[in-house]
Amino acid sequence: MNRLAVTLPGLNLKNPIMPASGCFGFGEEFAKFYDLSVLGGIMIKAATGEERYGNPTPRVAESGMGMLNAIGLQNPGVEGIIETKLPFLGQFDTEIIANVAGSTPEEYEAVTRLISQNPVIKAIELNISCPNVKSGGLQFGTDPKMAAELTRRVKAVSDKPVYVKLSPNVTSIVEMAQAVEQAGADGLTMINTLVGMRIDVRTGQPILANRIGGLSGPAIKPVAIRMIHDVAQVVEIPIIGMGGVMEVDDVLEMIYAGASAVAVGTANFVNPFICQELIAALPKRMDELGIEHILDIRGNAYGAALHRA
Amino acid sequence: MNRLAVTLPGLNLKNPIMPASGCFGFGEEFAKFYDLSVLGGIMIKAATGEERYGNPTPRVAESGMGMLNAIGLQNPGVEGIIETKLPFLGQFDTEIIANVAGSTPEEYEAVTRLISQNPVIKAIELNISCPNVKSGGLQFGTDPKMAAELTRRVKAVSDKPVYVKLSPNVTSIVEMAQAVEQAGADGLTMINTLVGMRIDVRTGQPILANRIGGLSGPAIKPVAIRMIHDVAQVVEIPIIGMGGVMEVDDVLEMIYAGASAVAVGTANFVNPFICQELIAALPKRMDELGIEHILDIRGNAYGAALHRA
Amino acid sequence: MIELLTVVSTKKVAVNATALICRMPEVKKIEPGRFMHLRVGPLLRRPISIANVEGDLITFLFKEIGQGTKELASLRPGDFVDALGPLGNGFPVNLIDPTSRVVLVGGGIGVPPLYYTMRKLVERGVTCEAILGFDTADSVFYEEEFKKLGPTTITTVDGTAGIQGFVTTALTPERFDTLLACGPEPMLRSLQTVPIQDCFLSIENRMGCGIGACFACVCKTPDGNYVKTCSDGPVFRAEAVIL
Amino acid sequence: MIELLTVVSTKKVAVNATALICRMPEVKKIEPGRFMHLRVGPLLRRPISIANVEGDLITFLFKEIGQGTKELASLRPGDFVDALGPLGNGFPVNLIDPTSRVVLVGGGIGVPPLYYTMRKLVERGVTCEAILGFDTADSVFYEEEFKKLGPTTITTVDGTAGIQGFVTTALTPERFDTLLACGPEPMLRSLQTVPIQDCFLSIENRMGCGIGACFACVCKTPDGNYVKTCSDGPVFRAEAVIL
Ligand SMILES: Cc1cc2nc3c(=O)[nH]c(=O)nc-3n(C[C@H](O)[C@H](O)[C@H](O)COP(=O)(O)OP(=O)(O)OC[C@H]3O[C@@H](n4cnc5c(N)ncnc54)[C@H](O)[C@@H]3O)c2cc1C
Ligand SMILES: Cc1cc2nc3c(=O)[nH]c(=O)nc-3n(C[C@H](O)[C@H](O)[C@H](O)COP(=O)(O)OP(=O)(O)OC[C@H]3O[C@@H](n4cnc5c(N)ncnc54)[C@H](O)[C@@H]3O)c2cc1C
Ligand SMILES: Cc1cc2nc3c(=O)[nH]c(=O)nc-3n(C[C@H](O)[C@H](O)[C@H](O)COP(=O)(O)O)c2cc1C
Ligand SMILES: Cc1cc2nc3c(=O)[nH]c(=O)nc-3n(C[C@H](O)[C@H](O)[C@H](O)COP(=O)(O)O)c2cc1C
Ligand code: FES
Ligand code: FES
Repeated sequence: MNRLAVTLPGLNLKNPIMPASGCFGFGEEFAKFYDLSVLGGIMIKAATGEERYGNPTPRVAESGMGMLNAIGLQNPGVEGIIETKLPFLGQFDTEIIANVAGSTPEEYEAVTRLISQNPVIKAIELNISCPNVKSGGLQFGTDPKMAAELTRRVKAVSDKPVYVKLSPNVTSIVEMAQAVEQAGADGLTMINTLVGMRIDVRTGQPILANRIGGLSGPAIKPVAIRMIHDVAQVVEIPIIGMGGVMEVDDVLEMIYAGASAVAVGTANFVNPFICQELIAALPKRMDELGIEHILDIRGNAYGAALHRA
Repeated sequence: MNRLAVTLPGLNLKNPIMPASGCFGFGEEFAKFYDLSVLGGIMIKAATGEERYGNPTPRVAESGMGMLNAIGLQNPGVEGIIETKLPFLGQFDTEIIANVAGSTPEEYEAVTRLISQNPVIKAIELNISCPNVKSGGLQFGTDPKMAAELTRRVKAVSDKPVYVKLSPNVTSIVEMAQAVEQAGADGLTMINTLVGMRIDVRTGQPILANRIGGLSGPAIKPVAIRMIHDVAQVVEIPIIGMGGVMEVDDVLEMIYAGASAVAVGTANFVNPFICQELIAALPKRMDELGIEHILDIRGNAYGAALHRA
Repeated sequence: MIELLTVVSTKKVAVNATALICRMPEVKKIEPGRFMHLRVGPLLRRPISIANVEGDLITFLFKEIGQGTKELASLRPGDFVDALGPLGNGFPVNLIDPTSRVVLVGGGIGVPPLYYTMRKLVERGVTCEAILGFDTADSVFYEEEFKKLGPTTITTVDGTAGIQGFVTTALTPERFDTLLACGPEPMLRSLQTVPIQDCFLSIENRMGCGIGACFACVCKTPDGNYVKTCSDGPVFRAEAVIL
Repeated sequence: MIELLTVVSTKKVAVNATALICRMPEVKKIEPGRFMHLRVGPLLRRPISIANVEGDLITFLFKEIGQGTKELASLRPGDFVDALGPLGNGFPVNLIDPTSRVVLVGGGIGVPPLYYTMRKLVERGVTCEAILGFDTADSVFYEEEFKKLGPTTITTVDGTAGIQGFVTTALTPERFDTLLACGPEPMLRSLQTVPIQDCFLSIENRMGCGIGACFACVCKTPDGNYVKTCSDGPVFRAEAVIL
């Protein structure tokens, strides 16, 4: 038995670690650092219907253990991705998850239809939580009715299981999670970034050209843990957790909170080897803590083990 | 002209710096470090109707530049505060703001009625955003209707201007702000803490006995700046900004974003002298940046200066 | 109250335990059992007991737990440490009758403050014994230092050094009239029931501010009230706190 | 690609400018104009140009701006620096015809990569001149070092050292056929219009990853496309980027 293996809808993960969308491009840069086949999976950069340049620069700012970004979904468009990026990713023995974004439900549908048919893609991650684009993105992610409706529509056209990526910028994350679960989501990924802003005191103006951006990194980890913990208890579908993971203990924290797998975002920018290092470090840390299989601890923070027993 | 002086409803602040509620007790400990009369004001620890012990320990945890707390409104009760704490605070030449909490609207009313009559108190801060108590607190702070109703009731019984303290744990902070403004709030204070959790990987259980806690400190500053920036543009009442202020540039960032004064929370625990140091550092930094009066820059991040001109 | 200490040396004294010696800006009289609140990389300060003071040199002994203590352990001579303190109320060394028979009981990272306390008691002419409990032989530290001050018994949970068992296994309360202790909560709780005239316990609660302002470190008292570990303690009479 | 560099020395070379010399774990051939992505206290790395390489010693020259560069400046000999790199594509030193007349134009914190570049050009036998622009006399650094390599003109905005004005005030493009520059965006933008055969600019955009993965550092190109400063640059032909 592989003590790190995790099976989720559409995904046979050899371990629970995968880079988070937008933080790993389409893998090309990181393939220079290590063999991507070690990864449980890869969540690729968001795909939209057409090619997008994204927001003007500056696109990143920083603040106490957090990164603010306003990339704005720059990507070569779904067709560009299928043609120029997926063949490369197809070489690796790992599960590729396509992140789908759009400005309208029709765009989400069109992108999903196209990309979910590609054999390289094993699951769809429905990005209804990007705070960095004018239309689409966050508005679908903060209204449970709109989120559910979009989930239903995307599910209807998808060849592959659909994971919905939740935004933390809501009053009730539980309500959002339940809405998309009822609408047919196969899984959840959470959390996307918190909306934030930094101002340059030399100019008095926001540092980001887009003014606001998404806050990621260790700063948001406690928010992520809390949300995963609250949602895991009330949904039946699995959660891929993310938000501030930098160390092996952060991975365990997310799984204790109720996640079944863990994505790593910002940390890839700090240390390009991070995913590989986390995968290597997990078994040793599990030994120290007396953990047999990684999922033995899933949800134990709220007593999930009791239910299993 | 005092270039740091700020006049707000009920408050003649000699400078825009004051310790945030719950992070300065009732001033006694800090009075051993410096003369509290240097402060613009002091937001004292929450008062409830009866004495409260608060939550079991551990009550604090930590995470990337953030502090999680679940003190749970420990306080001697409104009468205890009036008898044993306000006389001490009355000695200092600074503006005392009472933070009012409760489990029911009636408790909020009763506390406000009593404490707002005390001459030492210059304004009320209505705490509808404490994430660390079972009832009251956060539920009033996440529903605009409940928040407005509570504001109206408290306003009706208050002898002093009422500032409403907003929670960041909402989908639309602007909607909350507008609701309480329409209900008669004299000002806003924002932000309270973000709900968060940490798990101890050695036990698999939450570190805080209360499980969840409120995240404060530099980690949340970008969230605070964004919310102040968004709210300041749509309300007429002043904002006292807070959330992660550690340095003099953080103070300026909040004022550029639209705050009229700034409260300092967690930083007092790291450096008990911080408020005094910030007050001393402001004029020099203003000189460097060519700022005449501190309020000259208020809201300039969204072009408030243009409106003033 | 906030000073920059200058690191003089760091030295591993056991697996995971480090002795950090710093120079204070000036010679200072510090009562044993108090602590310094040290700022390293993390946001909040870390409370560390004062394990010894000689002239302007101050010693800390600590176990590497998380980021804070790891960073403390990696300091190098000449580095600065931002220290708030000394804080809290220590052991009542000066109130202890020189003729009394004192036993100091330490468990793991509770051992450090007892060294300075024993030294000060011995300086006053009080005869003391120490019982120091550790997990295993690898984690034992300062055994020689304590032995220079008086009879010292080591206990280890796995029996790899000294007596196998807990400190309570080695404790013969009838031979003493004063017990001073610091260590993990379960140890302190069991010491509360030891029949002895005077028992003082130093509690190590999670702290925020360290100065009495945040109410992170409260501890309930038998009279239905509470105390703050940082500013009312960390040393309390055994019967004054509910653990 | 990630190494721990050992600090050999830090030295203030001007108001707010520091020279940091580190030892690399091994001797490495590094092309001029590339950068290292250094991790100090803050979350993200900081891109700093390679100002010189001699054997296993690498020099960085930087201005203290915020937390990252302040922490770099406070490093002490023996400290370690976590460095990712060398990254990016530098100046095409090896493609420059030895008979060409090269001018290196640097502004403020854009000066550092030009020193190593000029050294390498001079080693190849290319005659070079440098024009270095600063705010004021206090902020001038490395004037002597550059002068050893070739004729060097200093400009300052306030005229307290060298020629008063911007680097462009001192530039006589007709005397050169290749211009290599690094500095603030307005300076680079004005150099784009200088009539000269070959003009290469090193752009200093805000970066996230430094390796081409995050799209933080993109720069538009005249063909309606874009380049990534970190992995396609930081050095580009002047006509290849829209600034
Ligand atoms: C009065 C007092 C004196 C102490 N003296 C010593 C000493 O002399 N030697 C020694 O090795 N340790 C001592 N401790 C414990 C020491 O403070 C913790 O081990 C240390 O704070 C852990 O920090 P960290 O960053 O390494 O661990 P982390 O687990 O990363 O710390 C996270 C947070 O938890 C707190 N924390 C974690 N463990 C403890 C603990 N056991 N007690 C209190 N807070 C904790 C930290 O202060 C921090 O706020 C003392 C504690 C107190 C309250
Ligand atoms: C390829 C490249 C080479 C560079 N070489 C040098 C050099 O040799 N010497 C030198 O002094 N500076 C150089 N810089 C600029 C240097 O990276 C910044 O001054 C530094 O990152 C500021 O960090 P900080 O923490 O001190 O400031 P902060 O303002 O606190 O930094 C906050 C964030 O903004 C970014 N940032 C701030 N200013 C700049 C800037 N001017 N350029 C890019 N990012 C910035 C930081 O990297 C960080 O992510 C270079 C930049 C690039 C892109
Ligand atoms: C630069 C950057 C780009 C991102 N782009 C996307 C994206 O395209 N689609 C998406 O769903 N999430 C995107 N995210 C969010 C991350 O996938 C992740 O949810 C978030 O950063 C929290 O994880 P972290 O703290 O580990 O970074 C992006 C994050 C960053 C920092
Ligand atoms: C230990 C602690 C106790 C707090 N208690 C209160 C409180 O009683 N009432 C209240 O309105 N806010 C309370 N807060 C919130 C702060 O006033 C402030 O809004 C928040 O901490 C953000 O500011 P900071 O990042 O500067 O700490 C508390 C915060 C902390 C850390
Ligand atoms: S640690 Fe803040 S009151 Fe004791
Ligand atoms: S800095 Fe990330 S792509 Fe250039």
